[in-house]
Amino acid sequence: MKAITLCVCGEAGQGLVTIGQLLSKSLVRQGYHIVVTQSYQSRIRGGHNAFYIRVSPERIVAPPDEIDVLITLDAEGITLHRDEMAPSGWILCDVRYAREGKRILSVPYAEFGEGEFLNMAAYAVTGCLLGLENGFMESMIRDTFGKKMDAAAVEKNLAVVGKAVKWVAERAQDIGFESLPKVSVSGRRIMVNGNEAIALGAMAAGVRCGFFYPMTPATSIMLTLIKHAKKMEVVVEQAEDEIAAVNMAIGASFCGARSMVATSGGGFALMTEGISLAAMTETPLVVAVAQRPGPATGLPTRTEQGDLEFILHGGHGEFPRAIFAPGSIEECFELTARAFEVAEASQGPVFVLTDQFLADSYRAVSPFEVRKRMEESTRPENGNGIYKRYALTPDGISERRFPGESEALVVADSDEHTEEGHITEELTLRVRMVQKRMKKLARILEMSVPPTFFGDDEPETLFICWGSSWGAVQEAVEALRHEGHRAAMIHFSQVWPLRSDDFMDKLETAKRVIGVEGNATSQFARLIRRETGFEISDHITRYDGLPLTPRYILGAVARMEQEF
Amino acid sequence: MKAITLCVCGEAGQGLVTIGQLLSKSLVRQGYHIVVTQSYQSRIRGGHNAFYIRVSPERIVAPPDEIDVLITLDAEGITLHRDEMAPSGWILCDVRYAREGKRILSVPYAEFGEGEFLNMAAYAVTGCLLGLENGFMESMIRDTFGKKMDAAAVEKNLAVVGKAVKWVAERAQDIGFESLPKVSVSGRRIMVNGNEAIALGAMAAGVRCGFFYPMTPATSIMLTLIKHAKKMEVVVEQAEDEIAAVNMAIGASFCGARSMVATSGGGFALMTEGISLAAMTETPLVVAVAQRPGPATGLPTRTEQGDLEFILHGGHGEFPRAIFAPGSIEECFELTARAFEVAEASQGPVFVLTDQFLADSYRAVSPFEVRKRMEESTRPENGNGIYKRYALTPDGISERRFPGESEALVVADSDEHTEEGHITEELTLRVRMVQKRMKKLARILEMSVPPTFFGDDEPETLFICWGSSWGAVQEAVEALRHEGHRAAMIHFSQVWPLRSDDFMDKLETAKRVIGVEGNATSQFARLIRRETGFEISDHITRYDGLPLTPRYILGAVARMEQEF
Amino acid sequence: MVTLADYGNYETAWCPGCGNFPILKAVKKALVMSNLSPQEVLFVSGIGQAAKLPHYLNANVFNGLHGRSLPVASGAKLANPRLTVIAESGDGCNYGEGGNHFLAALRRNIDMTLIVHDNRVYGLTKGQASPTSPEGFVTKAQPMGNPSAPFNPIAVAIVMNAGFVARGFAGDTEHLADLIARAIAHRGFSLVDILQPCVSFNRVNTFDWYRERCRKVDDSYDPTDQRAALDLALRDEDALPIGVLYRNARPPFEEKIGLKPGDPPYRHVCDAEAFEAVIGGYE
Amino acid sequence: MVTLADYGNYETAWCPGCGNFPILKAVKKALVMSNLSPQEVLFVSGIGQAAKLPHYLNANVFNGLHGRSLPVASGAKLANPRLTVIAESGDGCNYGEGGNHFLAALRRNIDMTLIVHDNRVYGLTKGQASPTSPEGFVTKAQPMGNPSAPFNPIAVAIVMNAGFVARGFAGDTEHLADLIARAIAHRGFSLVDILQPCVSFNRVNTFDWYRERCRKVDDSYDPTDQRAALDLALRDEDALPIGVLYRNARPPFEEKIGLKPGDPPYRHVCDAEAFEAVIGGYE
Ligand SMILES: Cc1ncc(C[n+]2csc(CCOP(=O)(O)OP(=O)(O)O)c2C)c(N)n1
Ligand SMILES: Cc1ncc(C[n+]2csc(CCOP(=O)(O)OP(=O)(O)O)c2C)c(N)n1
Ligand code: SF4
Ligand code: SF4
Ligand SMILES: [Mg+2]
Ligand SMILES: [Mg+2]
Repeated sequence: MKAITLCVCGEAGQGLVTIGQLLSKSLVRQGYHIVVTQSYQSRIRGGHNAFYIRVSPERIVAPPDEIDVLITLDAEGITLHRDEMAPSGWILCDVRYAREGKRILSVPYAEFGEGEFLNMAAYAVTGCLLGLENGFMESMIRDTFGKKMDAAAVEKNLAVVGKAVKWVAERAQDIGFESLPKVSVSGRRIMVNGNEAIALGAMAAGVRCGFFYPMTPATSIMLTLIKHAKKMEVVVEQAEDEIAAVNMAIGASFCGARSMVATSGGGFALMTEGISLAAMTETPLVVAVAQRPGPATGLPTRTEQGDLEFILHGGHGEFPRAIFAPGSIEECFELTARAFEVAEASQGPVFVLTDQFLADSYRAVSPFEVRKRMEESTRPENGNGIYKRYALTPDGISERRFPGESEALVVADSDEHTEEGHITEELTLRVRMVQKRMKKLARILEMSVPPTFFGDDEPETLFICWGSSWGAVQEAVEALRHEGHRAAMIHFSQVWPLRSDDFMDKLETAKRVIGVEGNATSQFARLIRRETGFEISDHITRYDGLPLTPRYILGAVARMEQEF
Repeated sequence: MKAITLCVCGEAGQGLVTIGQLLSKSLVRQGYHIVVTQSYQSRIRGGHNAFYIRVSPERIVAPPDEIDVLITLDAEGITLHRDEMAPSGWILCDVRYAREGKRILSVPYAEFGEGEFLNMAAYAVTGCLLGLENGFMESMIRDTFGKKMDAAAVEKNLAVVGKAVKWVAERAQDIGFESLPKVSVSGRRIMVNGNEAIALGAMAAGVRCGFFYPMTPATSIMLTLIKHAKKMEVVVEQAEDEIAAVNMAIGASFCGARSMVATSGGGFALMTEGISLAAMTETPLVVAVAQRPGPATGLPTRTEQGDLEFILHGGHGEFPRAIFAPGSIEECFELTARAFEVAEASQGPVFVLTDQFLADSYRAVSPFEVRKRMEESTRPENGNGIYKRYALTPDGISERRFPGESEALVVADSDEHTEEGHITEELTLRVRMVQKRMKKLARILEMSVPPTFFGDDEPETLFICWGSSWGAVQEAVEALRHEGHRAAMIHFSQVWPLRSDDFMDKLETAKRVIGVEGNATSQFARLIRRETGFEISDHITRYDGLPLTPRYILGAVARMEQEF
Repeated sequence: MVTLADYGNYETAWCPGCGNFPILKAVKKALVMSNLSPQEVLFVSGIGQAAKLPHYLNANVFNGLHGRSLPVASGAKLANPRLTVIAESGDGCNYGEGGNHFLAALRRNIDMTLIVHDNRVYGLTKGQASPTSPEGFVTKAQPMGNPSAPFNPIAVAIVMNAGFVARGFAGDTEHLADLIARAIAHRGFSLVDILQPCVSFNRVNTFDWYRERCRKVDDSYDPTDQRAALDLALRDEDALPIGVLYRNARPPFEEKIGLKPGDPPYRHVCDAEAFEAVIGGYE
Repeated sequence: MVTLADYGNYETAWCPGCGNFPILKAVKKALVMSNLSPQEVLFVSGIGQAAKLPHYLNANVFNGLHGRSLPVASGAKLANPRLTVIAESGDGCNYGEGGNHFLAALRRNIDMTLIVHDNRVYGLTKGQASPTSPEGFVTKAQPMGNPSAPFNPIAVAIVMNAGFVARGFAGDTEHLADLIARAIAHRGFSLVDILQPCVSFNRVNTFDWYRERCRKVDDSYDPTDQRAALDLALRDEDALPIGVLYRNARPPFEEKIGLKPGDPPYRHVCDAEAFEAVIGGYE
């Protein structure tokens, strides 16, 4: 069976996310694979939002292209999503605004319960059609709401579900909806989105302090930390602005606490001076940036990969940095944990760069495991004399100590400084300090993650992509190969620094290289050329606020072909 | 006669800049050419500062390499500048701390006046040795201090000068100092430094509002505007921070006032969100950035070219911009005026990128002339319907109107917006608006300044440089050619956007291309490769806080030669 | 004669029942009372639910960055002092992200009006504590309750000797419109902090909660008495005085820098003669 | 026993006669009075003349960005509550560039001390008006006089119910040292604003000018009375009360968020069992 996509839509405030998550979790517990995307407007109520669940018995990685089952909670849904409907797609809607037509199921939601139970009724109807059993759905509801609601409210919900299920069951034959094939459940799995995976990665790596100023789509990274703050003994504080957030994190990290901030482009703009400070004072710092379309406020709840160059160069002066760009939920976890390790090893700023699509996209993955703390830095102590925070060493990395921990006084300085950390205007020392800081790039390179390859060994078409587009490109490559094309991809989940040895042979041997990026100016392709001289001349770009999908990519490839 | 360099040095607070400027102005009025560099510490009194004046009867453009006459007001000067002394250099110092030695002139300054007159006495002694006449020096003093001091104070100064001149005149023969050859004065000239030239360029272009938060080395751009604010009817306000400064300038520009901000790297970091706002709202904005060595506070009073990539990418999201990087005082004026024109024509942010060296470097140049206001934009009005601030036009440029000026209501938005300026989440419109903004790059390119060439037509060695290193590289090329080398240079006074047609043939035909940059990572060379694929493999970099000089460049070339 | 119709009527993106609706009504009404046509008015806003307001009426509008409405408004006013400039945004925008500009605006006293929709929460980002949230206020981001003390904008404005300080309540449109009109009329910086219920994220400070507590200052109250004003501003929240709490006659910034209102800087071109004179000084 | 010698003696980059010298002396003295060894203390400063102070004594030091000493200090204290954290910087740093952090620090009430060298001018950048410069103050950047009203940090801190508010004078080292020691001892956020002459750029507020005006509050003064404190803070400048002007017993932030002082976060490693439990919640 090919994957199908459910789309739950309606006004903001109707509880779409609640039923979207419930449905997703239900499918996951039944052993299915999912990829969720969320599309919402920058408002709290009204408007029109959508929660897409692509579901399949087999592993899937790309976001959905079209809708197979539209579950709309408002009248507009039918019109607004018309263009996305698969030819054989179903529409589930309230009988009060149902249109006539094949594959439209008009549900008398009002019969099942009052308005506030609409979303629960929709869950039950959908679940029932997909083949979820009543008892299972009941247990899902108890599980999910048992702690949040009082018992009476839970019972009310269950009653609604019962009625809805009964309604569907009575006419299942007539409806003729094909339910999902059963799959066997094997192994533990968790359902998390990109932001949750980042927060979990941070916790696994021993994060101790988080500072943030709310900003979509990054906020839920910090909300996830906050949710577990007590258990995991993490201090999370909402700062008065992003400038404060980054400086607080630097202060905490200076004192030895693994620290992070999370924001989006506009908030990052306010942090750039702090990034430079982390570099100069050689303070580890993890910065998660979830991109959204700019410039300025742009489209605050949509997705884009438009800030790569800004993250790469944000902060005045010259210093090394690392930028991870996870392609999957698993990588959100893995690379965030690694970001902490690289930040600590290189004593400076490290970035985890995602976007709204990945931030809000759920998948079911193997449970994450706690991270072994890397061996303590084995820097030799600098004798028994005065502690030199910035001791000049062959690899540029100096022993780190924390204030109050030992007899050593720890002195860090934003000005150019002596080895002891005191302000200096000695210009030959300046040169050595610049070199010291730049040398640390070697350490970052040692710990860097090479790009991954997928597809034909001798491709005619090689896609080059980075970050969240991984899943879409991978399924596009699969589709092309299925049609007999020799297609492959290289995906970068670390976009800086680059080691050309890791990928140049692939670029040079491919017949045609196509850059795929969620931005207008092909920033990563420019970076590749800057670093290797290799010019990628074909580009697939997307900047309408939506994620790249297999069909978008295949369509662009087809148009390119015609142009030849 | 080859150029000679005078260096006036001493503690901060001893009035070095006063006599440096007086001496410079005196030399300029006598028809000499000068290049001044200032070296100072980040403190108000004490420490050790220096004011260098390179002087020549012929036109010179490079900063000094060595000192021919050291005029030290403190004892340390002799030791601190020992390494910079030309083999035949002179030292003028107070008899109280004089060392024995040839070409050391011990002056009994105390005999001429009290301590506070030390700098005036040093001026007189130096002037007299160089061949300035007593009467001329007196008129210089009256001219300079007549308005600032009361008459008695001026007379006291003149008395000191008289005594000093007498002292020198009496032993001129014995001293044996070779005075400057007389030159004939031809045409009007003004003496200005880079920051003054920028402010004058802004005034010539009709700047109406300036906003700033003090930051070395940019502050004096704004102080110059303030000095002439009344006469030129400019409103200059010191903001509470750089974020306020950039947003105030955007507000003023939105209302039709040509507006600018001036800052350095750390302050620019705080402005990046505002840059993005100017781009999104399509508001003209001129941003002057005088670079200093980073990261973070770095060396606040020294020079570097380390922020090119940050200025190029500062601000989230994607949008066009222009970056001018003047090579000379003349260009500081010319390109600042042009920056206003480009900002207005392209309705977005435009940068003038200099550094501490150029900011503080005086030269004598032809008087600047007021700028003819470019023809008013000839955009057609969009009918007699509602005014569309962001009307979609073929070239992406929409008619600009100002609030309160006409019946039209002007609506600008930081969110993605409709043609009318109202917030929208219509994603197809988003795509058109991105394209609209990006199209304006063509207009910027039309108005862009090509790089300039100098030297051998078929060079074996071609230097590629940008911004303030122009003079140093030019004199280095002259020196190499003088020795018979086929040397040439390309200098970029606009570093973005680049038009490869303007320079690729030169790069490709030169036997060897050497990048010359005042930073550690050869940022401009990377940009060239990104844009053209051309790899510059030899680099001369400087990042000790001092400006590039001909000798520094020639030394590096010689070392490169040895390596072959 | 300007009428309400001149200011139009638009669909909004606010939640049904939100306190922003009556504020919008009051703002329009105040403009009509002030007999200002849409062309004479410039609204500058930041980002947030409140900051969307200027999109919902006819006027000149600059909808800028979160927290930065005051600097944009200040720059605009200096460029064209003939405009009536109104900065309008939320409590997060003005007292959180933009706190430093709030302090500077109080010090400068530029002749403009700041209207703050003070719902004591970050609305648009889904309900985190704002600077004015009560201590202990529980949100998803502050599950153990807001640990910080609330910012008291009124008290700070009074102690900093702001030109005009008023507090209104979204539940009393007439009174609020009158306050806003008076704020606009005041020569200098005027603050109107509006107690605004947020039906989606603030379950503490509801319409009813405010209705029980709001007390109009009466005619006998002397708003020029700073100590008396402070007493009102520092009251416990069992009574919330609304009205014009403080005002004085500090000369506005424009006057102090000698800006001529008849002659906005944006009209000028570079005066060639003056420029020649300036250049002469460098000879 | 800690002695003055433990804090060392270093060359400075300040102007001869500057008010910073006696402040440095007072700070060292206060540390000795508090019996704190250099290892127990962390100084966090910004950029400016005042901000150089921590380089001139023995202690842990983080010398950060202009305007950002308070956030760095806050983060440091939350990471290691056992440290005595002192933020020290100028008036420009704290009330200009860092104004928003000042407001937030007053609201949070983290147990740390802020020492402001208030010379009413931007020293290091050569004498522009600062937020505390008097109205009309003439500088190169304000040749027609500073058009803005001065910021009154004391009054704002008191009105915002800061934990501990003191004003000292650089000309009275003994008194100042005592204030600083009391500020350090206070549990919660403490502000010590110091009237500091700048001999290079402030020719108005000189040592003599202050000497004529400074008035120590006497023992009968009750610093827990907010209104009385405001009266002192809002006085005309013909008399400048110095001393502890206000204090209260607001619980510090650390207490409200349940931070255990014995157990600084930086010591922890990820607890595998707790993590497993968290992961379980996503199944
Ligand atoms: C620099 C920056 N940081 C954060 C945000 C995200 N953001 C948008 S609105 C908002 C809070 C709005 O709160 P408030 O100003 O009180 O307005 P309300 O929605 O409550 O009316 C935040 C944090 C942003 N747009 N820009
Ligand atoms: C972001 C940023 N903006 C501006 C500066 C320049 N700057 C350095 S110190 C200073 C003012 C210092 O004034 P204050 O804090 O009062 O300290 P003082 O020198 O008077 O002791 C300024 C504006 C900077 N370093 N960083
Ligand atoms: S979230 Fe609150 S403030 Fe925003 S529109 Fe809804 S009710 Fe109003
Ligand atoms: S400039 Fe002023 S504050 Fe700075 S050291 Fe000199 S006298 Fe002191
Ligand atoms: Mg709010
Ligand atoms: Mg100061």
